[in-house]
Amino acid sequence: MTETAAIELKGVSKAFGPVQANKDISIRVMPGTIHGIIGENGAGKSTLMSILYGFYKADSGEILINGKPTEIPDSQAAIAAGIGMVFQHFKLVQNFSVLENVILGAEDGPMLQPSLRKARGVLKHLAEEYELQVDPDALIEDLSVGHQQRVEILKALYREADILILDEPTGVLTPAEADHLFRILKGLREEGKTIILITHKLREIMEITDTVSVMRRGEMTATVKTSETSPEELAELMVGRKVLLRVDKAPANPGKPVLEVENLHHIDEAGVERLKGISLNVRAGEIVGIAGVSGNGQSELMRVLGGYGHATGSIRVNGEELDLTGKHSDGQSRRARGIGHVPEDRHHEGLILDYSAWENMVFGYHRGPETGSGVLMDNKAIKAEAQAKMDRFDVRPPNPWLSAKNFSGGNQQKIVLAREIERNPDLLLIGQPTRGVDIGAIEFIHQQIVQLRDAGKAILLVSVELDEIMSLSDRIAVMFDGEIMGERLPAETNQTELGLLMAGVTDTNVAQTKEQTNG
Amino acid sequence: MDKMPAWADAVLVPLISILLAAGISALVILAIGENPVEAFMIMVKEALSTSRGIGYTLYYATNFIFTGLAVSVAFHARMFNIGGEGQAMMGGLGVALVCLYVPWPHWTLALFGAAAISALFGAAWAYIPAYLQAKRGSHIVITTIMFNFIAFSVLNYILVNVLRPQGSMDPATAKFPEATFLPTFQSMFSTADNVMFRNAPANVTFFVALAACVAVYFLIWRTRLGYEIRAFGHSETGARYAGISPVKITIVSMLISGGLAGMMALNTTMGEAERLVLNATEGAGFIGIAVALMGRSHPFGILLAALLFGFMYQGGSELAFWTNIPQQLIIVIQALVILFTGALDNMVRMPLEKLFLSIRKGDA
Amino acid sequence: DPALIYDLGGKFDKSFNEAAFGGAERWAQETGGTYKDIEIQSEAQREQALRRFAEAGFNPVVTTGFAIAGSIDAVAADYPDTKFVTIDGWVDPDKHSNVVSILFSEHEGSYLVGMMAGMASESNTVGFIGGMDIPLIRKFACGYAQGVVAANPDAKVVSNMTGTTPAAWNDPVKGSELARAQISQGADVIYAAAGGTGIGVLQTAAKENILSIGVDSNQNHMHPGQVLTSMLKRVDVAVFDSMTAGADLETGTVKVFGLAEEGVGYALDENNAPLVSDEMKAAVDAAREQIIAGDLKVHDYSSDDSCPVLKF
Amino acid sequence: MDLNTIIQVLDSSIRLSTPLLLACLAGLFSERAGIFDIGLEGKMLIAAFFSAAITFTSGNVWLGLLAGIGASLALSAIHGLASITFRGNQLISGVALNFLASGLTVLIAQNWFKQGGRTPTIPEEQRFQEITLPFADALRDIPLLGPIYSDLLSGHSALAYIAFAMVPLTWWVLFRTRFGLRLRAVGEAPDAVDTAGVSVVGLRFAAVAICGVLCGVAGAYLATSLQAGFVKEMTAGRGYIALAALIFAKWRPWYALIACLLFGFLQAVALRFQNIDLGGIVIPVQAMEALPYILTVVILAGFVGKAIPPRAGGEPYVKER
Ligand SMILES: Nc1ncnc2c1ncn2[C@@H]1O[C@H](COP(=O)(O)OP(=O)(O)OP(=O)(O)O)[C@@H](O)[C@H]1O
Ligand SMILES: Nc1ncnc2c1ncn2[C@@H]1O[C@H](COP(=O)(O)OP(=O)(O)OP(=O)(O)O)[C@@H](O)[C@H]1O
Ligand SMILES: [Mg+2]
Ligand SMILES: [Mg+2]
Repeated sequence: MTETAAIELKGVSKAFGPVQANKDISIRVMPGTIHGIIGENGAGKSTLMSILYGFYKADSGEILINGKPTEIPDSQAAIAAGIGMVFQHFKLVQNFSVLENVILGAEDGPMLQPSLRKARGVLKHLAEEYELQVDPDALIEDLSVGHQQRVEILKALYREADILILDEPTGVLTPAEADHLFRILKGLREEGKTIILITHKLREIMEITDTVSVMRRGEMTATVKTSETSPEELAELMVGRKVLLRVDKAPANPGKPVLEVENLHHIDEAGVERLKGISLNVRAGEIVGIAGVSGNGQSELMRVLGGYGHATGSIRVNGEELDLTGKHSDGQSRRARGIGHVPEDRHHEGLILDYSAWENMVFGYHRGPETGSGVLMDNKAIKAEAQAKMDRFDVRPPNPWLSAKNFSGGNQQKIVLAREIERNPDLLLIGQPTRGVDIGAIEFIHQQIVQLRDAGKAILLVSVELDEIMSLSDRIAVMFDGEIMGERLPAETNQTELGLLMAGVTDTNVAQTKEQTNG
Repeated sequence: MDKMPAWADAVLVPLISILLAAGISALVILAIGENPVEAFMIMVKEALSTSRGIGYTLYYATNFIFTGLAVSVAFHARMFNIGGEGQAMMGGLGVALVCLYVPWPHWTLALFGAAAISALFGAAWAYIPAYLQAKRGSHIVITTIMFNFIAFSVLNYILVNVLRPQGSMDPATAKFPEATFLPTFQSMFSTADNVMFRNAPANVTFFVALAACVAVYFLIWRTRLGYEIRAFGHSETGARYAGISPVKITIVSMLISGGLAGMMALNTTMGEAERLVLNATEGAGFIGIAVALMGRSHPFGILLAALLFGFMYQGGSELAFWTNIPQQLIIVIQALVILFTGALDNMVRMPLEKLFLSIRKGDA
Repeated sequence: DPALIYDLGGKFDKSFNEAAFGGAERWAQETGGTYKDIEIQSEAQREQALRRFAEAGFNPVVTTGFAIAGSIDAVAADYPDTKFVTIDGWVDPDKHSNVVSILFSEHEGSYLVGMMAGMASESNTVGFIGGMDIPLIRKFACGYAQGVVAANPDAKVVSNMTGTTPAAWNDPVKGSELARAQISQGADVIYAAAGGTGIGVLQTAAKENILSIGVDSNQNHMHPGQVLTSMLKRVDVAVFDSMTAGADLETGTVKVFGLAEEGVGYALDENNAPLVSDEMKAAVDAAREQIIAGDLKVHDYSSDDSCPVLKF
Repeated sequence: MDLNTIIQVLDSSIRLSTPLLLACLAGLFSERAGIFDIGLEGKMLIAAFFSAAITFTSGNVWLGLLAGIGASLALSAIHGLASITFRGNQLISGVALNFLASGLTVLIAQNWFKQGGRTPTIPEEQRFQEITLPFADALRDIPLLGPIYSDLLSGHSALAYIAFAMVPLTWWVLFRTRFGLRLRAVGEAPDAVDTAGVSVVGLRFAAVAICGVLCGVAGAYLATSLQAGFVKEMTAGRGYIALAALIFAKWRPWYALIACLLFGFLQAVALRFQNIDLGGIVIPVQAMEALPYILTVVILAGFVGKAIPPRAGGEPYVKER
């Protein structure tokens, strides 16, 4: 090879205490290419990139930028070397404006105003050049994740990065947002910038990357040209076994309605009406998927159904009316009614990260009879239960004593699923079941959901992944701006039609269906 | 997958930290021209080697156990209860009222009655800050600080104008009736020919404190309520999801916390002074913060930290008897112990972790 | 050897504990003897200290502060060979023959300085600043107010307390502000009975060019020419006498140190001489004689928890 | 109530507010950077002692001020070491430093001056002098504005004016400078600052140092401006009140000014109006004493919403475990 690589890592190793996160990793990334990195949860992808960005320090190994050996002891050095990084968990100051976030650390002088003024101009220019529109004065906490990500990219571009690292950028994006992102990335590649992309979605790898590296258990196991490989091969390289990339399920056999929602309204703490008269039903043995761009009320709907959001209207479960505002309107009484809930945010809702796995296994059910009698909890029984469930759901490591925070995202998700599914709920609410989860785990999670359906349970699924909605659901409802825009059967619709509905576009055809479902 | 064995973290780190604190204390003692070794010997001898010394050590420790537990319970629900001082003061008021005005037939009943009322008064004093935090979002740190000041005023008024016996110069209540006197360690453990704990103030309340440790342990790690308190403390959004009411947990945990602080009065007011005096709490409410933090909010840790502070209190006052070391030096030593064991523990832990890791690597 | 136990405020409270220390030091210097002393830090230590000293053979054991009386009452019987002195406290002499209680007639001393304040005041308004609202301080205030009114029937007494927490005795900043508040209400003489807080009162009075009155020990020197006088409470004398008597100390009694015994009084030295007119001195000395003779009765607040001229 | 009384009460409020304000702003810098500090009390105390001690011995009050700041900075350094370098518990460290200051001041004072944990009285002319603003005497006779200017605004010590000037300065630093932007960011999201290539440790130490300087000024104000010497425990809980004011102010400079003035005002009122006679019933002094604290709670509950502290506050920044 005569061409110098934009980035070359030689023998990089990194241990976190006893955990060897990266083992002797070498990799070359050519300039002007998009280089994908895939691997299971916890394989060490983020760690490797964080080393490249100077966030962590490697224990050993060498980094070459454009052929020159470069020390990257901190992010300052990485930025100086022309590297920009968009972290999996954004590194933004929530109550700062976009502009402030962009200039943070890259100010021009001790005074703020000139920097802000300059940045406003540059941002306008960048926005035009790369379709990266965001309101420079908006606060981060008011932005959607998609926009937050734009800010992260803008931050890197503002620092004139030539090398851009993106760690699971599409994990939280809607398909439209993801497409938009890819257009931007392609544009950047055309400009000669080098991009490293970490993702769990093989479709994205195939669609946009030039080369792809596979990591397993801290090691770099393969680097291949994208054009010379296939999703199946990559999946196998990643997981070490054959993976089913499609959901395998029999036709649904719906029974009586389990969940009946009528004219549901919800106003959030800021006084904004988030649900504007939702009507919906889910029958036994059926998966109803709710598609929609995030932020259109799906989260609120799940919360209201799960018992921790006040609402007006009517919700019936197995024919019985639920209390929506009174004493029995909380998560515990919903669970008592046979409603399970896998929340979309496993870190802030589904799990107590500082609790051990066994404690998390009864989270929300800790007042139930199966956790002991009287005021005391029967910790021994709970631990045994937890161990059994972890074994059944193949949670790794199968150690109930480990804190939830020490499991990888996929395994955290399995813990939540095990808790909710194993209780055999009549109705299971699932939000974003595979967000940030590797393909091996996705396969497993999808199987569990289908099995539950086949056992005659009702399932309401919310996901921003259209693929997931299309392949799992027996019926699809599309939400837009707090309303259900329409329902479709997966076999009779396509991504384009759903995409239009998700954008709030209704043609006559769409209007008709709406009539039907409501009537 | 820990970086070092649990025993090292639990024993070695605090031990080395205390040694460091002791080392610096020794330098300070040298600086004022006294002999640190001798001073240390006196502390150990007078606080730990005689039953009487132990009686004093345990007496002080009892106070710190109660206030430490109080702080810890609120802490588990992620609330910082600085109001232990005021709550303990109110607990004392409750104790004084029941001891003075209820004709108790026997001390056991009196102890139960006083325990209940002290907890009730302490909890009541914690209730308003708790309610305001839960319902109005008023920061518990401010409100509990304010309630300490208010408690001082209330007690000052009541003792000077209401409960003080006529003609007494002392802003204190009358002596409680004899039926409410609690058995001291001396009366409990002495035999006919062997007097133990002679005249030491340690009394049966110490066992109440131990029981409180056990009760708090069960509450926090064995009950559903404790599970909810900890869950809420770790993540409020998580608690909402699980159907745990933030309002309820905030209020209930503060009530328990205030109740525990209030029960400290059993030891000082009923067990030792046998009357309510103006400054009965003597800052134990604040020491409780240090005790709870050093004990990592675990009842067993709190017990150990309380004993350590009891030792420093007793050993320190003995130092003042036997040497020319002023009382303020004891405060400095306390500060150093708190600093090294509580805040600078990582200074010890980090190198130790490295050491253990390299040992393990060497083995592998 | 004798031993000395200070009350919670500590040896150097610039007030009566410090006076006790002064008495002990004087004793040590004059006799060449040695004594042991301790500042207690907590309630439980009172008894501990008493027993410690008694068992170690110290005699007499002198204590300051009213709060220790209860502890002496509890321990005295256990050490019949030890003599205990409680300064400011009261222990039943019929019950314990080895205890002597020494009480001061602070109201009488305060009466005298009150008279001086009443006469020195041009605005007919004088102030009193106490540390905490406790009976002892009321006793000071009440005696003072009676003296003011006696000397100047038109005068008004403004009385304030510093606080309710232990910090009330150590908050000179608040003392300053209270002094200013009283000055703004017209006070031109202020009597401070507030420990360390009083330092702030004296300081501000001096700065604002009004007169102040110190307490317990002679504080005239703190701002020469600006402290009208100090109400002396000769705790030092009580300690000195007790230590001098040593093992021969007469116990089983209650001694009252009043004007007659020179236990209380007012300070006159070169620092305040220009401030005290002959007329003032004459009047005060006359009153002093009358009180000693029993012709003039100063009401003692602690006798019935009330004060004829001042409301609390 | 006449104008004069009002002005006197307000004047007193200003003096009582000043140390609170300095300590409050000190806490603001520290906590905005994510380092909680309940050691304000201890820093003020040690600064009060050293400023008084050095002023007395050197006869130069500015040297005293420097010494006070130095002592306060030393405690800040320990706090920084514990909570930034060694990622210790910030609350414990603060508690410990309060104890340390309380013990050390008396110990050293006794050792140096043998006056029982006090410093000797500083001669009047060596203290911070009250500054008469220009034309203060000439303008006094103008109705209303005259007294306000001449009696209320004029006649405070340099440190008081510094304290009040610190409010806009703090605002300006926090919201108009690069340093302020980074400081606020590090208290909200230290990882964002870190990945932006700015040192979290450096920023936090800077904030803690500023906190030390301001506490130093506060202590010096108490001992060499309001008073003429040090008395043990003379801060009398003001550090805790300042902390309460900081939360009250929701960690904002102008609100801090309002909160501290409010606290000072309530105290001034309680001091000025003791023994109010309501037709025979004299309000007990204890009630007036408690009034500022009761009102604080009422105001907090009634008018001030939830105070959200800086998000990363109190937590050490750990990137690798
Ligand atoms: N800060 C850290 N401290 C300790 N261990 C860590 C840390 N970050 C990562 N690890 C460990 O290093 C290993 C690699 O983690 P890393 O985050 O790099 O995985 P990943 O490939 O990015 O996973 P994912 O696909 O879930 O994002 C894991 O076993 C993890 O437990
Ligand atoms: N600071 C840390 N200390 C210990 N382990 C860590 C730390 N940060 C991350 N990890 C571990 O690294 C692994 C991967 O971390 P990462 O942050 O990439 O999460 P993830 O697995 O992608 O989950 P999610 O996508 O839900 O955030 C997990 O095992 C996680 O527990
Ligand atoms: Mg990752
Ligand atoms: Mg991930």
